[in-house]
Amino acid sequence: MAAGQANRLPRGGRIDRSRPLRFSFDGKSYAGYAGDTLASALLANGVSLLGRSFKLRRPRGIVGGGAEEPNAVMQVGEGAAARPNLLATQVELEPGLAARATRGWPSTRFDIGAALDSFGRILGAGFYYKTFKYPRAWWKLYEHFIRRAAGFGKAPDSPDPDRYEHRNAHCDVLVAGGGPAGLMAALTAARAGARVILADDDVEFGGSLLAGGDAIDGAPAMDWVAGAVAELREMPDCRLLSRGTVFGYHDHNFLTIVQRCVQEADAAAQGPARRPVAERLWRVRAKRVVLAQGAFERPLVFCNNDRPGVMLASAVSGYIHRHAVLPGRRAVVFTNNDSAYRTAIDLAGAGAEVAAIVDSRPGGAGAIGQRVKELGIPVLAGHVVSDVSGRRRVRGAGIARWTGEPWSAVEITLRIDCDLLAVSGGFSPAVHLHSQAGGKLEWDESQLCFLPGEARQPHDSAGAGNGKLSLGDCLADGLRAGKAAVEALGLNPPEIEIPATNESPAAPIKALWRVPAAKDADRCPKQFIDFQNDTTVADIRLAVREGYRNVEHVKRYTALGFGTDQGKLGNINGMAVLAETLGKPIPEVGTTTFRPAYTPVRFGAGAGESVGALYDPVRKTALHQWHEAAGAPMEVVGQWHRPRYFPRNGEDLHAAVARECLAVRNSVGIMDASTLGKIDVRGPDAVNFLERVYTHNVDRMKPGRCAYGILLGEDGMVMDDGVMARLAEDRFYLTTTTGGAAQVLDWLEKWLQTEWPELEVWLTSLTEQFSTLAVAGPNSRALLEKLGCDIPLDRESFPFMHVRTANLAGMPVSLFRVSFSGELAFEINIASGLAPDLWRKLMDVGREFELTPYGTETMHVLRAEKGFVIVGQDTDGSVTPVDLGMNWLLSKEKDFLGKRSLARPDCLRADRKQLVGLLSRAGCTVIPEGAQLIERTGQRAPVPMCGHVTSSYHSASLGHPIALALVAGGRGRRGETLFAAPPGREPIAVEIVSPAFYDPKGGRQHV
Amino acid sequence: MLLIECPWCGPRAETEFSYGGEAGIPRPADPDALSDAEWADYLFYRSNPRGAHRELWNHAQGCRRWFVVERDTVTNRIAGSFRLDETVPVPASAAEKQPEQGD
Amino acid sequence: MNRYSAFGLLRNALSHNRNWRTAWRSPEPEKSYDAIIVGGGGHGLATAYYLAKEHGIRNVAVLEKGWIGGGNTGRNTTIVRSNYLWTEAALLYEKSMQLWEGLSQDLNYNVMFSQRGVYNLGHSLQDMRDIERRVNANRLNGIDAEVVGTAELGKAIPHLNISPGARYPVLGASLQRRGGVARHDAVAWGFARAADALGVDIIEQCQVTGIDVSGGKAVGVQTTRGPIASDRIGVVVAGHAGVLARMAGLRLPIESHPLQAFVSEPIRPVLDTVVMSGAVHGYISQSDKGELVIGAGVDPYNGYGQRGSFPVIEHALQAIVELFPVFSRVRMLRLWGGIVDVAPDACPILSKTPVGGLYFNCGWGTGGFKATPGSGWVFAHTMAHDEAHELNAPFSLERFSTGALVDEHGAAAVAH
Amino acid sequence: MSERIARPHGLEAFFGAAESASRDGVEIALLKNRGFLNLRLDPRRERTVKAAEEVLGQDLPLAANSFSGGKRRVYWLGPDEWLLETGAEEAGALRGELEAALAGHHAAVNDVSGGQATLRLGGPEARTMLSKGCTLDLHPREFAPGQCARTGLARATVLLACIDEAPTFTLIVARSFADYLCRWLANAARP
Ligand SMILES: Cc1cc2nc3c(=O)[nH]c(=O)nc-3n(C[C@H](O)[C@H](O)[C@H](O)COP(=O)(O)OP(=O)(O)OC[C@H]3O[C@@H](n4cnc5c(N)ncnc54)[C@H](O)[C@@H]3O)c2cc1C
Ligand SMILES: NC(=O)c1ccc[n+]([C@@H]2O[C@H](COP(=O)([O-])OP(=O)(O)OC[C@H]3O[C@@H](n4cnc5c(N)ncnc54)[C@H](O)[C@@H]3O)[C@@H](O)[C@H]2O)c1
Ligand SMILES: Cc1cc2nc3c(=O)[nH]c(=O)nc-3n(C[C@H](O)[C@H](O)[C@H](O)COP(=O)(O)O)c2cc1C
Ligand SMILES: [Zn+2]
Repeated sequence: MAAGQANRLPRGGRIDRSRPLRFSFDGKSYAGYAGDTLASALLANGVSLLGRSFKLRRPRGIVGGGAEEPNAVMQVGEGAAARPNLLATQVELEPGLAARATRGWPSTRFDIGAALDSFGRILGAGFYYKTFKYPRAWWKLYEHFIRRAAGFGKAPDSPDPDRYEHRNAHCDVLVAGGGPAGLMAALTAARAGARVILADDDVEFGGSLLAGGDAIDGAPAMDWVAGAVAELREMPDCRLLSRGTVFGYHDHNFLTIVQRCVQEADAAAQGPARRPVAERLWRVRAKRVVLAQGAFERPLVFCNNDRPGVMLASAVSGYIHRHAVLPGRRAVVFTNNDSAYRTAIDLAGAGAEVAAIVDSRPGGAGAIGQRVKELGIPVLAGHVVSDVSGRRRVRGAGIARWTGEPWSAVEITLRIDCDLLAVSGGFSPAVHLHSQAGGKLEWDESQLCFLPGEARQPHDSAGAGNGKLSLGDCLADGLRAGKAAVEALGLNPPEIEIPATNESPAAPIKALWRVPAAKDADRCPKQFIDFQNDTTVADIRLAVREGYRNVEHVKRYTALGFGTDQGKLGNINGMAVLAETLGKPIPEVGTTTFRPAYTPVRFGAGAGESVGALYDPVRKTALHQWHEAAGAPMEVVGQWHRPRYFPRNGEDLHAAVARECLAVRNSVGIMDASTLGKIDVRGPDAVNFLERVYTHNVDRMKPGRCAYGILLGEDGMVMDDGVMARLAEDRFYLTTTTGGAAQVLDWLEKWLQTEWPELEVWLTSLTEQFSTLAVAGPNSRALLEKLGCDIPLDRESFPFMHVRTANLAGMPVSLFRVSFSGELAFEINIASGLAPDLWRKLMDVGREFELTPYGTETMHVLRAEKGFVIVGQDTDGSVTPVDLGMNWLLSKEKDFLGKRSLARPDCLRADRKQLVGLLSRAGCTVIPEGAQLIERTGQRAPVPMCGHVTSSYHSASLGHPIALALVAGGRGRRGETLFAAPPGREPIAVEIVSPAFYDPKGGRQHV
Repeated sequence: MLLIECPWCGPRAETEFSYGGEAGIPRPADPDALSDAEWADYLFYRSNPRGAHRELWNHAQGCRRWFVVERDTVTNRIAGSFRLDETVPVPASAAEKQPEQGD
Repeated sequence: MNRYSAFGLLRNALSHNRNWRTAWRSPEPEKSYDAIIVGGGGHGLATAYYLAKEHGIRNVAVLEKGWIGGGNTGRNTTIVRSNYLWTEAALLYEKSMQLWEGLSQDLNYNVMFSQRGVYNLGHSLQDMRDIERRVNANRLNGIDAEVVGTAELGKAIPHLNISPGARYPVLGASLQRRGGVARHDAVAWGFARAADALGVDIIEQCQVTGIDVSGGKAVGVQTTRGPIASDRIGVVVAGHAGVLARMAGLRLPIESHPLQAFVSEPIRPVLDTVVMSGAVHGYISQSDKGELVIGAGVDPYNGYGQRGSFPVIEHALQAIVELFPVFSRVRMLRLWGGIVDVAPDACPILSKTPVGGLYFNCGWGTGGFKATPGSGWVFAHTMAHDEAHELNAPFSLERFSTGALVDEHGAAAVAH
Repeated sequence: MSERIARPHGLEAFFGAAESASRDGVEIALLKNRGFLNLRLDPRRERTVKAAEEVLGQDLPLAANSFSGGKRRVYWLGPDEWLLETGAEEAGALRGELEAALAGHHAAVNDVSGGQATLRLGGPEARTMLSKGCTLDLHPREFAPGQCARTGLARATVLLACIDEAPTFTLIVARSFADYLCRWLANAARP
């Protein structure tokens, strides 16, 4: 079966040859092995053309070996299981995996859009800002076509079958990156007894060691890795997360890690119910952090450097060692530093012909140069690869001698055929997390890279990510960072000997940011810096020419670093070319801002389990199950679900509400009002405190008395309302609106604690303790009497607006003679555990009175008939009690919160919007809620508006519709006609009336 | 996600707390004595510094106590948490921050 | 300034793009100017442009501490709409909308204003009442607005979750078809280029560190590039308004908060309109390049860091997955924050101050990108005439004393 | 396992899912017949503390985030707030006794039995499961038997107490959140 895998080496690699598997790419089937990535398997099969570039549609192949890959952006899977934009270099091969290239139409190979490449010069940086402006209306059309070219992969077409979860974790030391440096740091910390989390985004620990033939203590380096990992796994307080990417480093040493837990095929095999967690988001609070992310190799910037077959040297070594894949037969290696020499050795060792090492440094390499010579690999020092031939695949390298002068022109004097060009432009430490955490960067001129500088949070960097390029230095640096971390935690660092490595000293790197070409930088063939966004040297020069000189402007004008790799491959080259163009030193140009996510993170993983039914709690009353069984549709009120109406025999909302309303008006109804907020207020200063926050005179209330009360914000606007009952001299019971319950308690506590700590008052929330059953209607008293109440309920013994404790049907309750419907009514407060029982008993006994359960909608109609407001519906944040006609509630004798604001000029305006009632002139039209009110019809915009409808219902009791509205100066305009002007409808003539439509004198509730 | 030290419960995650705005704005003793502008200053005007900020937090999901935190509004570094009945030390420097890259 | 056109692109391509001139100069600051604008965001640059264009005041400097457009202008979700509830706000944003509609041509710079419609979803009966109220008000104010039912939403926005069983079921929406998005950077650059062409000096890397006041009047500023004199100073620094106010001995009813946004990786077009939901706190559109651009909520506490709290991002992701379950496997590419200047009524301040010749333009909070041209237009008027235009007269500082707030706060849960 | 119930209680239906999610490593059970009193007093007033302690027959825990065992559990909720857990039948009487003893003191006693739902959560995986929605450090050294905390669990506020080293936790939540919390627990209990 390996027959198809022409580039697969017969031996070696960390693949599992006993587990061959098949996958497909662009519809064609291929073979690979467990342990392959999609990229390595494709390379093994000789597939080199993997996509097209974003703007110019140039053919592209694999460049890198991991997160820096800009080209191999794949669509994996289909339908609900589709995964857009995966990097082939990061996709673990699994059986049946189906991948497609994301760019190129009709196919990757023959892309019609490729013609765009010829227009490259017109399509320079920012070209779209300069055109498509005329004719004005055409932008829509232009944009239509521009958008068709947008994006790489496709979003799935149906909801995600995967499960995600969040996990909170705490540790002493978090180590990001499990290469030699990270492993060493983790070992050090763990041996000191610290709680350690070690996360690495790869499948296996080892980092760069996975990809090389390194030795530690005379044995293969991976043996040392295996030992370290085994030891860490044994430690009780150490957590190892492979496939775990630290993607965010936030303030206060909070880090976020996304861990891929299961492969797609394995997850799907389990079926929906038992589907395992696909990805887990770790939310980690770490005391110290060691960043050991390693370094990214940089490509070199020469003409046509984007041709498939031009690859990072370290990636080539990785494919050879880790995956046993030889990406080319005849290679040229092009470098400005020593590291790529190892790739040449690796290539030769794997049986490839290394036609030449082209080294831009006149002096060539250090000690490793000798080994290369021994292998017979020719080295062209002081030379550069200036251009390549080949379109869909490199066919040869054009080589020129170079004097070292940055922008000079060169002449190609030598062409070497090759199908692989391995390049190295040096290494950039992955300072991403360090920078996200607010750490500074320092330019190192000798190593030509930014190093992590001063940190803002308790973190440290180690290894290649800290500019240590040799294995020995990485191990030592990991040890140092691990020790520093545990010392900072007050632990004793263990003694660990640095394992021995056998490396020879390297010759220094030499700057080569842009490889000179035969023509100047504006006229030579394209030299790519950001492969994904087709940003070239010429684009950067154009941006500078046009005044976009700041690195952030250049980024935004040329899209440098905007792609899915976020500049991991090209940014430093881009900044250096910018610096050279501006004639400034690189550190003065600086970098763009590093941001999360380090690599892209699925929305689903970020969302975790709080989606669907768990998106937000649904709060349920003790009677919820009864309501559900009765078939009541629910209304969402804040987090609560409340029954909206109780339909019978297929009634619709209107029929049910009319029936419920009449039942209350004519006999008796019952409503679950348990969601009201309830607060117990106690203490010698209770009156004093309530006087300060409520507007009315609290001290005049005798024990046993209830009063309607409102709370104002300090801005004088109505914040909440409810009934207040005085239970004793020093004890009150407050109710609040459903939505305001938590807010009011917090507000009261805030004033008590911050402003008036001297007041002796205790507040206790009883919202959950008591359920509230509102029994309303002329037969409500009879009903309770029938049920069995141990206190007299007649008008004289228990008058309106009073409270009593009692025993009802043998259960202890508080009875409030308050009414939100205008009828004789009792609000029964009972411990929630007993509420279902009492409700059932009431329903039983109530049969005689046709006791009718009613929902929020009926409650709204009944209260609107009385002209009672609902805070939040008839008010918004701009309504004062005066606007509502509640002056009678505002004490003149005392100060209260918000009082001063009512005296501001705007609050004294006569033409403020005031609460009124409305009747439609035609009689039968229900005016839409939200409708704006105008004085005259037929005006042209902008039409002055004088108010709006806040509540509107058909009143079954009155036999006609009613509405509440806020109208400018409304109270003085009774009898006037206005027009409601709902969108798309004929204006409705309405008359301003008193908001008290029903029983305005209140006789019915006083009986 | 900040780690905020509740003076009673110790360090807890930001999500357990609610924010109460600038600390140390006492309610005027006699609001009626204030001009509209003075009242507006109390109601709406805030010092909103770039740098050290004294602010109120409530341990809403914990002990429900209000307390004062001194936090740097640029770095989010917290200099200390204080109970309301503690005398809060004078800040070392309430001076405005100098510009900082990447804030 | 060379005019931009398709022909120009072609001609320049032939000369290897070597003859393009700078979009704006980078002059050294003069000793004094007729007017100084502090802050090179969209609003500041627009102010300078309209000062020069509409009022003939061309000896103007825009002083920017970093790079122009690097503040909130360069980091917002670019939603443009004018369907505000209160007439005062609606007319101001509608002025802006009208300027947007000709802006690319006026500036000779394609700001890619794309009127792909903005939906505001309603999830509760009260949401729907508020939507009716707002749409009705908009139409009376001459602003296009519609109420859209759930079924129609299902057709117009293919992947939107309109299941009645959703935790926050979609009951309907308002739609402003003229609303949409624009290319944020282009707005800053387009205004800068056009202002520069009229003589305005745009001076980057020039931080204002002090405001000189003499005899109750502003006379100039101190900067990191030396003092600059002017008796007409407009401060347009968004989240830093409080810092600048203090330099002149003033306080403002403004608090600065981090506000975050993020983009997904670019995906094939799936969403061709703007969807906002106040109740679940998410808003989303797809850019011409293919990223989903998503806005999160504001951090509750004051902050001057251009980054925010991660739980806020988690919440936004949950909201987006609720609204669009098919986006669960799309990946978040980059997230960032801006510093927004929030006023108590969530409405801007475009006002004279107690200091003569010193004007403040701030308080746009989470929603001022859409106002960029209109804000510049009225603020230029205010600075030129030392008097508010009737469109911005309601947005003075006095309203906080009189109580005449324009309370969009109560009406719109999110105001982007 | 769970105690027998005296009265229908309105919560059972919610718990089915959570209880049946118990598996190897996690055990979830509804605790019935629990009674709760909320107590507020100023601990700086020694006489008041004494008066309360005499009725309770045990100390009021004054250390933050701890509870005292004994006849009944007394949880510290805040510097001047405690939750007393008793048998359901006892709560009323205890409240009466406390109110009588605290008459004349500045204190508040409220019966909140009806407002709580109580769960027991146990097993070696219990910590892991809680960590999915709780930001506290639940490491056995940091959150040991005898400790309790009011904190967030997913989107609910709960009182979490560590009872023993098994570990066993008690989880007390406002009753209206019980349905949500049980659904959340059922989900979190999945491996
Ligand atoms: C994440 C996010 C999403 C948003 N989404 C939307 C949206 O969808 N729709 C919408 O309409 N609005 C949105 N907004 C709001 C919108 O971005 C802003 O209201 C608007 O861009 C403000 O523009 P500006 O020019 O006033 O401020 P900025 O663009 O912030 O400009 C102010 C400038 O002042 C400079 N400055 C500060 N101090 C000094 C000093 N001392 N000296 C010199 N210069 C100084 C700054 O560097 C900055 O460049 C969003 C904001 C954010 C952060
Ligand atoms: N020859 C050279 O010039 C050269 C250059 C660079 C590196 N190296 C070699 O590479 C090795 C460097 O060791 P090291 O330990 O510093 O780095 P490493 O590259 O070996 O390991 C870093 C690990 O961190 C992981 N990682 C990066 N970002 C991460 C994140 N955000 N979350 C989770 N994991 C993340 C990577 O996948 C990798 O596995 C040494 O052996 C060194 O000699 C050599
Ligand atoms: C509307 C919009 C779209 C963006 N699209 C992308 C994008 O496709 N890729 C990207 O890397 N960043 C994108 N960004 C984010 C910017 O890279 C950057 O993070 C943001 O402007 C804030 O600046 P800062 O991160 O440099 O502080 C976008 C920003 C905005 C406002
Ligand atoms: Zn606390």
